[in-house]
Amino acid sequence: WDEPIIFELSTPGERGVLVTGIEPGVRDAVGDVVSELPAGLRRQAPPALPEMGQMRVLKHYLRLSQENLGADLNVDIGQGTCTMKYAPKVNEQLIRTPGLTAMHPLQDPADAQGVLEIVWQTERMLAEISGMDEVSLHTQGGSAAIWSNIAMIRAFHEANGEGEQRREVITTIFSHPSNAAAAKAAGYDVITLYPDADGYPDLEALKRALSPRTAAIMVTNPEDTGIYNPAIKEWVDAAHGVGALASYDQANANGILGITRARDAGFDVCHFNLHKTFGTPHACGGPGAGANGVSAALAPFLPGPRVAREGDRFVVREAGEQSIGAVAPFFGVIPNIVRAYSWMMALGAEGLRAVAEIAVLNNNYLMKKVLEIPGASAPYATGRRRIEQVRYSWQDLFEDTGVTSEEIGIRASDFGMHYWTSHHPYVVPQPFTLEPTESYSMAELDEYAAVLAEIAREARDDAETVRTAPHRQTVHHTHHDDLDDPERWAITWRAYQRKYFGDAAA
Amino acid sequence: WDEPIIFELSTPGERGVLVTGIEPGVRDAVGDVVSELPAGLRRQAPPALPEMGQMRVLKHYLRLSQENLGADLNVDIGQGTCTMKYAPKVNEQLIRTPGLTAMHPLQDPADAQGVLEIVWQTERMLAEISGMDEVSLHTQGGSAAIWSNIAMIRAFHEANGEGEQRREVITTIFSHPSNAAAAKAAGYDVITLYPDADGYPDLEALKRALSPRTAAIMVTNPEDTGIYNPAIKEWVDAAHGVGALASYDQANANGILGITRARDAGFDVCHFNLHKTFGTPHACGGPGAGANGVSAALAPFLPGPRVAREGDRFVVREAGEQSIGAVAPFFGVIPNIVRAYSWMMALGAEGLRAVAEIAVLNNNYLMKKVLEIPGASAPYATGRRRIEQVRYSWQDLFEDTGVTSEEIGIRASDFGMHYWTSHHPYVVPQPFTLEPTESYSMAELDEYAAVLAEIAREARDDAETVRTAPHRQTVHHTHHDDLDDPERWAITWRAYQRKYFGDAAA
Amino acid sequence: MTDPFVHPYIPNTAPKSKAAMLAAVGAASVDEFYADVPAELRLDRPLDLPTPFTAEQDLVRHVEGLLAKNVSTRQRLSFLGAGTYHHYVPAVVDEVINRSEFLTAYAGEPYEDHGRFQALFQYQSLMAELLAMDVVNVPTYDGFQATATALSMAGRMSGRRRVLVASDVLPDKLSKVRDFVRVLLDLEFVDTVDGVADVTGLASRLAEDVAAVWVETPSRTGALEARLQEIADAAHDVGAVLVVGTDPIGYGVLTPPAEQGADIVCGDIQSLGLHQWFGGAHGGFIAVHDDPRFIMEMPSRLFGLATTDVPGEYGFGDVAYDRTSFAQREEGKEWVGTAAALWGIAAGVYLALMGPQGMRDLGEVLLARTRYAQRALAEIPGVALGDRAVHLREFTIDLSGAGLGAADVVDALRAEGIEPGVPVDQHQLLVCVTEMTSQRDIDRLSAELAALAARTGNAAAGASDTDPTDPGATTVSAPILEEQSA
Amino acid sequence: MTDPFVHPYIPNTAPKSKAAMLAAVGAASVDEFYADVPAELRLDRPLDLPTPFTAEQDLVRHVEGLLAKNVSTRQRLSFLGAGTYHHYVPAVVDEVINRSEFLTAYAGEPYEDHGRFQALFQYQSLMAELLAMDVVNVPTYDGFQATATALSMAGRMSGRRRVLVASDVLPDKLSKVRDFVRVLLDLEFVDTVDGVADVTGLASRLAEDVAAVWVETPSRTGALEARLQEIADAAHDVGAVLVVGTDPIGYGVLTPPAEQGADIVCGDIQSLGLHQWFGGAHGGFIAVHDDPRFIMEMPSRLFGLATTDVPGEYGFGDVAYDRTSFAQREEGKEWVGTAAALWGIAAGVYLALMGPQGMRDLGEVLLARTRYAQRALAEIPGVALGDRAVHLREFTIDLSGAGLGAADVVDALRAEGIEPGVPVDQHQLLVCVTEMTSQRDIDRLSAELAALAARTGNAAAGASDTDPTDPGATTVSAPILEEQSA
Repeated sequence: WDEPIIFELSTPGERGVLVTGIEPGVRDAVGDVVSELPAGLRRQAPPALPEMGQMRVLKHYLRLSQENLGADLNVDIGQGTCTMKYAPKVNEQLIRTPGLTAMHPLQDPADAQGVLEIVWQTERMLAEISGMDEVSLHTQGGSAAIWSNIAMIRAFHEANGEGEQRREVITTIFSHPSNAAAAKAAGYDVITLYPDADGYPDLEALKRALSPRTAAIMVTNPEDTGIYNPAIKEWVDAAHGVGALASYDQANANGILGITRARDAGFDVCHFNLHKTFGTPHACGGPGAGANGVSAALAPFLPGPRVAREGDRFVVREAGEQSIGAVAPFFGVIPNIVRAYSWMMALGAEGLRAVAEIAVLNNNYLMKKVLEIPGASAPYATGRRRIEQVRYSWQDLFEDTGVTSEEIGIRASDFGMHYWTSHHPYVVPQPFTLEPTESYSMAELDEYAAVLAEIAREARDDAETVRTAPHRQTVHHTHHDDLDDPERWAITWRAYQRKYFGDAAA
Repeated sequence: WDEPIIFELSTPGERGVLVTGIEPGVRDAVGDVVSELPAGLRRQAPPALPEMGQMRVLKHYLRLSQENLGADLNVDIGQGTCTMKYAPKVNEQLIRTPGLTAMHPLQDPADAQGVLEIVWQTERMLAEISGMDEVSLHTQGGSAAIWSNIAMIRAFHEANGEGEQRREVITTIFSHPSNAAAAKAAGYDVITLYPDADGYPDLEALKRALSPRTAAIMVTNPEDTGIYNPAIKEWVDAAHGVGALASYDQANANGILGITRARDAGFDVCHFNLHKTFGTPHACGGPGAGANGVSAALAPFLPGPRVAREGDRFVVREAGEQSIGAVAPFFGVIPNIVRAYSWMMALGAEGLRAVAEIAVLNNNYLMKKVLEIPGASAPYATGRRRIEQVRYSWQDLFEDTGVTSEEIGIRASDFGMHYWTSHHPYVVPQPFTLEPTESYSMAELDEYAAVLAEIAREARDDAETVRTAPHRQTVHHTHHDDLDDPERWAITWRAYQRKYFGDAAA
Repeated sequence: MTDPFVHPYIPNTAPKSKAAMLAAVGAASVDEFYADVPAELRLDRPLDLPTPFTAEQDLVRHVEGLLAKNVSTRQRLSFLGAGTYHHYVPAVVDEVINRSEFLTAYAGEPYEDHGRFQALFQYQSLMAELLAMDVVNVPTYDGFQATATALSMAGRMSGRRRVLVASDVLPDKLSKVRDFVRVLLDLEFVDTVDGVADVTGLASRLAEDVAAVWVETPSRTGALEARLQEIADAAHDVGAVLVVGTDPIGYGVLTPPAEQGADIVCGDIQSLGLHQWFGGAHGGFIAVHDDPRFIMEMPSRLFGLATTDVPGEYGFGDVAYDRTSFAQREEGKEWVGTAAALWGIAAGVYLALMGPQGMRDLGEVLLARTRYAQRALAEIPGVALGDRAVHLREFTIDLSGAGLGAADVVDALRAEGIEPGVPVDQHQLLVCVTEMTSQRDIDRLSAELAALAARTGNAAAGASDTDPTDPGATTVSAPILEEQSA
Repeated sequence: MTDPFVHPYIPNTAPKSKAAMLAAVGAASVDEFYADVPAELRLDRPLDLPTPFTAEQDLVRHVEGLLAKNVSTRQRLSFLGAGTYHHYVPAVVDEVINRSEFLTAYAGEPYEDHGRFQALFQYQSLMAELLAMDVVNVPTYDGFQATATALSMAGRMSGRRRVLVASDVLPDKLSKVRDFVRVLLDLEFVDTVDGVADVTGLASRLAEDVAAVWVETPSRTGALEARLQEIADAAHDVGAVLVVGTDPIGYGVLTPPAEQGADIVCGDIQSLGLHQWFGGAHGGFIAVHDDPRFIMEMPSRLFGLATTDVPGEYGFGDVAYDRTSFAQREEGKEWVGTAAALWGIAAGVYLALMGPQGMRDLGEVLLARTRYAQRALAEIPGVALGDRAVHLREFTIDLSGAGLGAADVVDALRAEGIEPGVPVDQHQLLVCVTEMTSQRDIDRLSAELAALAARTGNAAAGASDTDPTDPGATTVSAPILEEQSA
């Protein structure tokens, strides 16, 4: 499709959907409410929204959807760290009932027993999976959950009178960047540790960094390299040794469900991403959902309100005195909580363990296939197995051909595949990270590896084809320098019209 | 996508969906029911269905869907006679409720008041639209409705003792072929009339054909040429004059809703296609739905059971003595009946008339655009307006270039458009029939005409490009001769395997 | 609501567009386009229709309000079958058939509609594996039509008029078939014995003027025909065709009729991934062997694999299109029109999801629960099974021993929120169980029925001389109802 | 259930595949892959989780059974708002966002995910027209976060710590904002007068150390701020930024804040095409002018139009990606992560369907019904409006004159199937009406409330000395509840 920007499809007078009328009884009672608005409140020019018949709006967006590559359509293993797994369709069917969509969060809890029970049960299941004492589902994404982790840590230290003293947070370079960013946003100084020569988190470096100023360590494990920190308990113990807390980013938990648990390694707080590990769809970048697990000591700091069980009824309790308060409206991302609940209930303990084991099997199988491609490598821990993903490098291929990982990723789109290359800073040069999850069959993994092998061959034999990609997409090579220049960037259609054509917004 | 045949995706042991288990209590009570089956009833080799994980099945069919061009995606005006209009999405949402999908037709009518009311109301609205006294919604498609028309006519004549005498049915060449086919299937001899020189149905020819042997005339009006028979009442009167009945195929009713009615012209029976005129989606070729309207004299012959209103309750009545009986299971294509009801209730009398008027405006506008293309013509009734569609001809272009209408239609698919050319017999040479309905904007009609103009230009300047089309589809020019040879045709995968590879079905 | 009338479904009601188009064609008003419609036929008033709900939110409130009056089988415990069955529909099936691309397409060419051709070819192929036959049609309307057409094929092929009906058939199905085939065929009924075909009686009626023997398995009462091969052999001996009407749901465990001599197998696909839809979602299949004599008699479209200009690529198209009424009008075989393609795609997705093991597991649970329900109900004093055949999914119980009328049982149990089944005569009730009917559901039915029987038995015991439903009365076989009573 | 464990979600649980893959990598078992996980950290037992429902039909029965315990706002007449609103969601919105392609995509590149980039660019652009601003972000989590970030931007830009809060704010929103910004900012509250900002009081508190003035319109009580331009002028005079939190629903008829001096406009998009979802479907927008000082402080992704190698073709990409935490970790602005992109697409579809006339019609019906509801309720003896401001959608009523507590009214009307609103203090109730609330619905509420007031009044008259809800008692202003009571 060569589908215009929607404003170009506007035809004066067309309507997409009509609004219910004002009843005569209302009209008679209140008169012309718009013309009676006080000066300043009444809009003069109507907003320049497009005017379109309903079918044309639908067609426009359906065509755009076909120009998009969802996980349902491809072998979506190129978004390493993101755990692009199957989001079961039955869960979509389950959540689309008016019994959920038409619920208001302030209804009588007696009228909300079903959804409250699901929230409560989901918390309990995640508590078992993480080993934590209490879980909250309020946060609306993984990074938001990281924020809640650090906000609870901050509140904990403040409650203990150590708020002023503990000003540092320690993380590792292969932990998700939001750990560093959220800690910074909470006012902490961030110390980032680099791995040892084998790519393992460096316990000695940690010990050197820890001090009475340390508020917390915030680490991912396995890290984004797919390497599990064998000394994770020693890390936590070392943090505790200086009075710091240990926060576990479990975004990469997919390979360890039922294998090992956060609390068993001593962590005080942790979080999961329901949209990664627990099978909710990624929705073009949200809504996701986070789950924060805490030890009993941290439980008073959890966000509120809390869902609790009293006998066989479920009730809503306001957050306590020490709570960090509301972190988001009401109870969290309800559709994702119900999806995650359904996903876990479709699998059970045996199923979750199978998820982990097959995800890890798939990853190690894929690693073998990828490493057979000349020019591809998996830096660090050579010869060791990985958990659920691998951060690979095309550095050798780049040195041979000058073709970059980004170019290869774009070329992959011509084969109906893709991968994501934003792994700043590029500690691993020419990086790409593959995470096959449990959702793909052996044949699909073979297909993906074959595409990479073919592109690597092209890079050697016909580098120009790779460099000028994409060739089979709806758009062509895009000039990203437009997007970094304040004079030329155009973040909305009205800005584009103004900057490129000098129009005042219509 | 280059998506394999589904059998090629099978991997032993994979499962797409699991079935509920047999409860231990049941198992204990009944034992191994399969091995206890009598000899002959127990299947030996399992069926060679594919074995696939759920996501792979989904992905396969989603990819196939993207290789299909629904009315929601294109300017679908090339299926003339088919009235490819917008099927509102809200109706899809309305019908997908368990309050409809989970209803069994033999439930207590007291538990089915909602759906029964909708059936009854839909019948009454269609009675008003057609002017007929009674309407039945049992039939599952337009051709099935035509069958019911002739079955009722046959029963009527038999009830009057004229079953043996009246052995002929008269139709016109520009009436839908199913009129001829259904009459034949009901045992009648079919007489087909050709139009006069101007393309109008030939009243004199009709009068010559009518006789005491005539059971009925079965005509479409406007005919598939888009020409309305101005003498339609004279046709009906002439049929009645010899004791024949008049049956009105209203498949082409979209342009005359609220303008003129079947009963007002004297017809005894008629039918609508809910999937054409009344906005239900075409579903790759069904389910459609038919509506049979009859005069009071024919009402006793309607199929059963009938939905009736008693006070403010709706009840189900068995068909009477003279009824042609059941023509299909239960009450007809319920999802389409509810869709059609919702569609009419969204529009009302004013809206239905706007449907007709804009459909006709669109058609005449498009005709002007198409006739501006060198090589395109609209045979018959030169200079006259058309109702809701036009049967055009590329004969002039074919004579100039040798490019056929079929080739142009295939080439149109490269532009995301298409049209259908199966208008046997080719009374209009190199035919194509466009019916823009009310659903498309002026801009979309312009776009469609521009595509045709461009292809016509190609036919003159670069005929090879047109002849070797398609160029931008997932498949290429297909060898249809395979499909008419019993040695080579392959109607199923197992037949293909056997014929091409000598496999016994696995 | 706007003035002038502008509607979201009709873009060119926008006044400027309408005016521009009228100007472009040189018309003063739309009236001009209706010049051929005589004035006396023009409707001179607005249609008399209910006030519409042009705002979508109002339409939704209205229609949802109506549908909310329904009380579905989620809220009632249903043992209803008789042609429409409550099987589980996997979510992926609905996801696929609700895709706009499939839902709103129609009769496009194999190029821009490659997906539809492939999906329907796959449906044919998947059904073919289940049925062990090489040819399956693009679905026709329903099992009624499929059977009527199958018998007509036999009639057209043979030129003979007699059809021996060897099984109990659903009354509505019989009604449809009879009216459809009566130009070509005469139906003769051979009474069943113990629920299944009277093979001996059938053999005695077979002769060279028989076009077809028609067997239904499972029959109207859910009985499975165990002696199909014998029937086939007898039919073939006189040159007759064996037409088997069936429901494909059981063939994960049951022998497909084609392996026992069936020439045409036909039936309904509603069980394969379609909701109940108040009986409004049926599709008919006709399967034959790869024999042109049969194939050329089929009226439906048949999609076939074909080669393309690209080696190894699969193309699709219509097999033997010239059979059809599209090509031949009244010279074609019956007719072809919009029928039930999307339901065919649904059934294909269903079979792909289920796979061989799923269909086997399903067949087993159906057999097991049917048997369990038979035993549970037959244990109730005064309740007996209607016959001794092997049943799949449906079976009849005879209530005369308990002094109960079938309709009375329906009334009484409806008051408890149970639809216990469909009366087939005065004392017989047709009961249906599926994988959606749990052991607990069956136990509930039998408990309620037992309680009812006990109450009636006590009442009868107290008034045995006058009670017309006296359990001691001889069971009189009542005529089969021609229509469902509702 | 199968043995060994094979699951439809995990294809390689198929035993043959699993064995082949283990063999390919030379592993004896999956245990080998966990070599780095110390033995003492390995869980030596199965997780203690409920028995699963591996058959999809069983899962559906279970979850549907749970959700059937809910009683939704279709069955209850709801006047609840307070952050989540019941607006109509056109069917096309759901159709689009439920498309697999959008639902299951993530963070692909502008090439294979061109559609997502365009859809979100269009969302930004459509919101920009409604708000009359040039820059809108890809949605962040919710209006709470958007506001917290907007204020933080003001703090980072100015280096100042004081924020003057000029409006009544939802308690939960305030809770979130306070904890989020407290590193950077100190919130100071300027009490509202008659529901809206005390412009004079505000002016007296403004100084060169004020980073931002924060106005909410509609406010927590639905009051519209009519003197925004004055506030903007006063803020700008001291170099402070005007941050306006709002709900975009009214801007078909209301003047957008940007036209009255707002520098940052932020809020929630739940009203624009998202269902209520028990409060679980929110998205936050932040809009600014096309000024790099502001833009470079935004943490969210911003999709922009770009040229491509093909003249005239639109490409898309990230504007100023180096702002973000993806690129800069802790040196970026706050962070960016999975937030609410799909809700943004929904809001875009919503605005495209509504168009200018739809948003105008909607704004008008909201204003009219709000006014009507205010009048209807204020006519009840003893019931008074909380203030005299112009309100959109929400307003408070004071029940003290009728001797009623807000919580008591909630309890009493819930018994009638009505959720009358949200208590904001002992005697004040926050009532919400939308286009989904018909005149009849409002009339029903006022009738029920009038009846309740009458009953209470009678009771009070008979026991006026002892009744603590005596209508004669002085209304004591209670502290605003920090959390919703439920």
